[in-house]
Amino acid sequence: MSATQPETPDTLPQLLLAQAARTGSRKVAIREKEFGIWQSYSWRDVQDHVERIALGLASLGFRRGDKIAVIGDNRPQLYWTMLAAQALGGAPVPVYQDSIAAEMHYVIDHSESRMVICEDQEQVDKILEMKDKLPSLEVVVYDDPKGLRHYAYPFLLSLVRVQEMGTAFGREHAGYWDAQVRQGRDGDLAIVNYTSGTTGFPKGVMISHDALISTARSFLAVEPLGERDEIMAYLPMAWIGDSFFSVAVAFLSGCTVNCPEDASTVRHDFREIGPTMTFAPPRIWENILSQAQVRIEDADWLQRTLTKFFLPHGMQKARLGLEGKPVPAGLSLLCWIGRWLVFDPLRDQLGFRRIRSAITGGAALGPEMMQFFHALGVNLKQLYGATECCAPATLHRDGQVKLETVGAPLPGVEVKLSPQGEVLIRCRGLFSGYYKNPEQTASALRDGWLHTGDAGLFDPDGHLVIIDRVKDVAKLHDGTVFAPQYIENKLKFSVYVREAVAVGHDRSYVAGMINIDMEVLANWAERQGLAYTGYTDLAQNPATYRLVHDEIQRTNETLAPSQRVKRFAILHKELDPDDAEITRTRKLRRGFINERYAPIIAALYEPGVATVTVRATVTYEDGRTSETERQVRIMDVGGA
Amino acid sequence: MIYRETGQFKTSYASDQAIFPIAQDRIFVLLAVAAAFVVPPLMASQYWLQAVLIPLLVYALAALGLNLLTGYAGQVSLGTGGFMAVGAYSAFKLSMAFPQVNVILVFLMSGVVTALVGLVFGIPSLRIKGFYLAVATLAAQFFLIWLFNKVPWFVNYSSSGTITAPTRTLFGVTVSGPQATAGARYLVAIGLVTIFALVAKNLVRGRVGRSWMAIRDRDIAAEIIGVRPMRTKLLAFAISSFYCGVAGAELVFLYLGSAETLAFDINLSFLVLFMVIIGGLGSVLGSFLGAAFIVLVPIFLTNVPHLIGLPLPVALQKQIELMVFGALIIFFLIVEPNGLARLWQVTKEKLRLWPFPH
Amino acid sequence: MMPASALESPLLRVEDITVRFGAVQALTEVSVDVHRGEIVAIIGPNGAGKTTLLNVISGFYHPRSGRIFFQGRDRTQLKPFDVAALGIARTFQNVALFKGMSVLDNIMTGRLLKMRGSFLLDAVYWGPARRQELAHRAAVERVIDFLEIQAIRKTPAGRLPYGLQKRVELARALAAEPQLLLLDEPMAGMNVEEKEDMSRFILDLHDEFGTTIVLIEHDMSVVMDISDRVVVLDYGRKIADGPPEIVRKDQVVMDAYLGVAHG
Amino acid sequence: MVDLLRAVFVAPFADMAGNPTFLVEVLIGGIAAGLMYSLVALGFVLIFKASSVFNFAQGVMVLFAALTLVGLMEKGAPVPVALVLTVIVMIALAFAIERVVLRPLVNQEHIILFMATIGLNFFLEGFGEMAWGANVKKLDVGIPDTSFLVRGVQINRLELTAALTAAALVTVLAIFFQRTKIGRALRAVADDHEAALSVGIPLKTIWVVVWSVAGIVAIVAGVMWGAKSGVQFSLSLIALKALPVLILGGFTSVPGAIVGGLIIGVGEKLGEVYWGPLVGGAIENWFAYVLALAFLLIRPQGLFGEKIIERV
Repeated sequence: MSATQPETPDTLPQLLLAQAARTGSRKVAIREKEFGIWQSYSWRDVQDHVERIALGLASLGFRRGDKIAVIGDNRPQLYWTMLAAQALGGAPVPVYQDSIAAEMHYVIDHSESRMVICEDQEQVDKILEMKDKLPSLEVVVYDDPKGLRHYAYPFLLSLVRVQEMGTAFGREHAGYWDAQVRQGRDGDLAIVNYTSGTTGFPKGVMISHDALISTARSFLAVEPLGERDEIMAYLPMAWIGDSFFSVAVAFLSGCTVNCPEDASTVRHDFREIGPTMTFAPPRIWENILSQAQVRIEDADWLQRTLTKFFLPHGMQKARLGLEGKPVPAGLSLLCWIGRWLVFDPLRDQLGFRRIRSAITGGAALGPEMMQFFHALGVNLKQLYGATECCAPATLHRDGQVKLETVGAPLPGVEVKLSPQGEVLIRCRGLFSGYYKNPEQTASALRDGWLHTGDAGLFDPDGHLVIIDRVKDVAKLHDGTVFAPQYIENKLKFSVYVREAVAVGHDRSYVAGMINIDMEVLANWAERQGLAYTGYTDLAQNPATYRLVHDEIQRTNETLAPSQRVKRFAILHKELDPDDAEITRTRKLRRGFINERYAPIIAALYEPGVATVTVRATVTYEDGRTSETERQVRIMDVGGA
Repeated sequence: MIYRETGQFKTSYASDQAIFPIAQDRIFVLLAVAAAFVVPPLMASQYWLQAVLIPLLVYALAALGLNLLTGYAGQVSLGTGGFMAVGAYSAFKLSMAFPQVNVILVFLMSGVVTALVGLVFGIPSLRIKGFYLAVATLAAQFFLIWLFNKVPWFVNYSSSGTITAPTRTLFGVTVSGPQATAGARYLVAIGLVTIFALVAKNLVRGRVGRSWMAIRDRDIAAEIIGVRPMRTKLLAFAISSFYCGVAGAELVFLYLGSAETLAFDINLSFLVLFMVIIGGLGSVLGSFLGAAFIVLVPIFLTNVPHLIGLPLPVALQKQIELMVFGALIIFFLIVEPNGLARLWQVTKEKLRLWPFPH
Repeated sequence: MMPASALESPLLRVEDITVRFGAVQALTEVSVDVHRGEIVAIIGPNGAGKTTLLNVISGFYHPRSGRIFFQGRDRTQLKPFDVAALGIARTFQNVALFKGMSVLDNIMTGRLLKMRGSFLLDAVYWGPARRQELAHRAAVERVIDFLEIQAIRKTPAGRLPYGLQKRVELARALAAEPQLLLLDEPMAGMNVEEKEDMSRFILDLHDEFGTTIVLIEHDMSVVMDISDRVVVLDYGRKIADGPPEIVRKDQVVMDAYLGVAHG
Repeated sequence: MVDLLRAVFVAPFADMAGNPTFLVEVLIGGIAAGLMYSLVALGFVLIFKASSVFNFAQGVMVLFAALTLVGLMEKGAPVPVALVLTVIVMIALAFAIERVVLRPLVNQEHIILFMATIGLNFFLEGFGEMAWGANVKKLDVGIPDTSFLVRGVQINRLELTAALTAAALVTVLAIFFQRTKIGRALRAVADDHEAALSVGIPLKTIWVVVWSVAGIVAIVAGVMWGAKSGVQFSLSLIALKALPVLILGGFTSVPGAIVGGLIIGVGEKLGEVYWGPLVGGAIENWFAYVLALAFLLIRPQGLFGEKIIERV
């Protein structure tokens, strides 16, 4: 196979061979920052590594249909192992490496993974702890050998060792590699992504090669990428967004994938590479914005005044542009100067100088956020989709970016609304069902249409508008409909608010529960000379309440009267995925929250009540827990 | 503001350790050097070339030499004037003895002679440090000046006791002696100083520079790590003296035309030491900035009174010039003890981070 | 782990070393053997002569009497930089970093002994000089990665907090790929967490590179955890030498520490 | 070759033995010059001990003091009044220097402070000449520049008084250093600024005191030196003469400055008279340095400095 050109590449490994055959070692396929510089691997190198790993896994008994769990940060070695498993007709099962032990165990056990590849000692230790409770697990492979020198376990071996076994196996079974790759068909299972659904245990979404490649092809039709393009691989590998962009889109377009040195240096490495296209969930855009605002706050007089003067004008111009309204000459001249003094340097500092298209997806992004990045000249576009359709279903086209919408469907994707207003999707990129879960598959996939569970509508230009989760679309007791997520995103634009929960279903008005952004608040408190002992103490401080009150008041002005937040409370603890109050991609688990914070919600709807006592369980590092009582203040919002 | 560093990633250690890793710096420096080679010879007036630019380059070369010794190797020396004298006189003798030898070769050979002399006067640095060494190098300064005054052989028994630059050509163009045009002399000076700056930069960022800086920062720890103090210090003295020797030769051949020992007295040593301190210890750029400052300030001081219309008697003007010069030095040491190079470094850092503070 | 070759000739043999500064008798007839692959801790109250012994081994002080053998050859009167050339590297009690240089340059200075080449080639930074510089940079990057100091690679050494300065100094010593590593109170002034990191690094480097380590340490729990053998000094004399568990219960050592009146 | 050796090592001693009275005269000249050097060196030592500042402007302070004195006398002030006024001027100068130069540069490296004093050197030179004119002035302090014979040896009255005043001043300072409260505080500051501050010694006042005393020493040196060779610019070059004394005697020891000064003074004179002709004379510029350097190579810490023990 590697000698002859495959007819039309059906599977990702075949696509890899096609790229390697076409460009050989001229083009860089993937880079990784290590030992101070960016180590580069050409397509030929990648194919060579994948071949040796695949043959190594085969020598360890990896057969067609087997699964291999993948745990760790984005590293070339882990991507190659995924490709190797796919080449042998198996499927990788990427796992969130920062998920709690119980969740990790469920995913590996449920997917009956026979092997697992861990990035380093930290992940190996987790697996060893649960090894006896994983009957189907036979082999554990690790990449970074640091600290593992004395681990004498028969089933544990290094990736380098696997590659050595692969070379030996290859010599004995000439042609095995080519035969295995050629056997791949487009319908074969390519990857099993476990979604951290908002209800119950995660579901294993089975995705075929054809689904991934066809969706990638349809995406590239709208967003052309070539060999000179650079993208960053820093999203969790267990998220469909990563496999779609860093593998499918990269292999099809031949663009170069860059892996950061370490989770802590992502922002620095992002700026060093200066990618031309990037995809990220709202949480990352919110982080970038709040970091930038904190640094602007710290700047000396000149820089701060200039930035604070030009930014609002820039955002104003962006908003008019996004809403298709004409931009007055004075404003555009002002912004032209702003571009030289503030916007271009700011764009360069944040690493977006070479960006052609920046895409946000996975959850809704606040309109002010879009305005901020467009003001800087970053072509930020909204994407809507789901793991079950290989990520993108609808996407803003260049020049047709609108604040409230998620864009038009991609070519080859049909989107329609059910009578109840639920968004249904049909395309070649649909998943092949939930692994070992026919009931859920049946409920999600009815007569060829994917039921997304999101409520939406179409606007005059044919753009899809997502209102909220179907079951979360709430009505006040007087029937007026309000979308909690829409209000929450607006609240989250304030740099002081990290998370917000809008409640009001069957109530007389909308009320809010706020999580403050500890880092930004601490910085603010320091400048105000406020003393505080910890998160809860700062959260319940009257000055913090007045600050958040003003922020909510400002947001209320942009909301219709019925949607305005009338009373709010600042939560005494952060909503945390470990407490199952929020998913890994920070989507709220409303049912769980309403139940756990019922006392606060109740107090929100008793006018005149100023504080409420709440029982909170605190778990210490060594697992001991203790019950403590906390006072949470409630405050009315003026003029709401 | 000007810097756009997104997308400038390094895929090899060579590019990471280049002299100018950031593209904007490379472009800026290349343009500056090209302009320095092209613009002055064509456009600058005779006065500007002869009285400002050529001395600036000659002093910059000496400052570069002293910076290697004092800035990087940490050995204070007040003997620069003496070493420049050795360079000038040996260049004179060599060019007289071998008239047909290329003038650049004469400069380099006079540099080698000075390096040997520097080596000898560097020996005390093995046993004594700091001010004691500075005062010891004063011995070199006074001894050398006395030697050139007293022994007529050095001036080829000329009655006036001065040495004059003979007429020499380079690639057919007269570059020294009375007929040499200021433009030609400028080009030779700029050519030499650019090459020497590059050599200095290469030395400093490599093995040699690190052992110098190790001796400068903690000589005991350096010795225990494997740096041989004698070899390192003497190498510093030799290379520094080589630079000062060539600068001395250039002073006579390219700038003054003729000179006697008075031109190389203790004041020259102080002048070059000022340039290194004001420019910035331990920085190649600092040597150039320091030389520019010390050459331009007096010229500025002399011209300002005329510009603002109150002519001053010459004596009073000289005194005021001295006072302002002394006051400026104190002012500078207070504002930025690490010199102009640090001021530029701080501004560059601000530009690279604009509009963020950190 | 005990070195397999306890009987084989010791890597370092210190024989009856006496050191005197004027009237002060810093060390009197101290003899210590260190075998290849061993971690030996030197403990003792302040002023017992621990740092002096280390200074003698590294050639910084020359003993009044007694001899030192390294790999069987007598090297008592060697100069410090010759001792370093033999493959002995060390860190200092109160951090001796080169403040004017960046962390990377500091560690590269550790490799000076391994760098050859003519100074002329250095001047033009071409050919072998350039290749050598880049090869050594790659080796230094391994040490930086090993000690996890990638983030501070380009910061001037003078600006680092105390704990990091200690780690950079260890990196500089490691960069010389020594056979014998002398650590002078590597954990002095560190908090618990930093101590744990440093102990892990010392054990890791001992596993990874098999370097023989002699360290001076006050923290008994650390000494007990990581050393194969303990040498106790008191008033310049060696009063105990053996595995940690035995030395710990030795009455003479307890007296020295608890301050029994001396004759 | 042999006669060269004889000329260098044998002949000069033969001359000395041949004419003892001339030798004594040369010796006295040497001692007088030596005392002058030690006086200037003392100015350096005082300031270096108290503020670890190598004050290169000490030379020009001598010139400035002499100029001020002569200037005042030309304006008709009698000698004692002029003297007192000059002392006041020097103390004022000390205040100014401490306030403008030293305070902002506190705990900078020595090289930076050294450069600041060179800046001060330029400034005072310009200011001095501007204030009092640049031409050579005759300084007559009422001591005739004649000499008298004592058993055949010619002694110059002016040099004698200079020597005696210098000796007196030096002893006064030595006592001042050892016995008085300020002296002890001064020695503490010299050892360690922070330690001295921590025990409450007012660093700034100490520095002003020190610079004022150095100013007074400069006046004495200026008077003595000016009376002999006139008040003109070369006066500030004697600072360069004092440097070898500092190498020899060590920067921080008062006795070192005195003994060092004498050795250099005598050594220089003998060298000039007996060895000078061999190499064409005028060797006094560098001979003192070479003498001090040779001495230093044998004993790097100078005459009285204690052996420097390097601690790691």
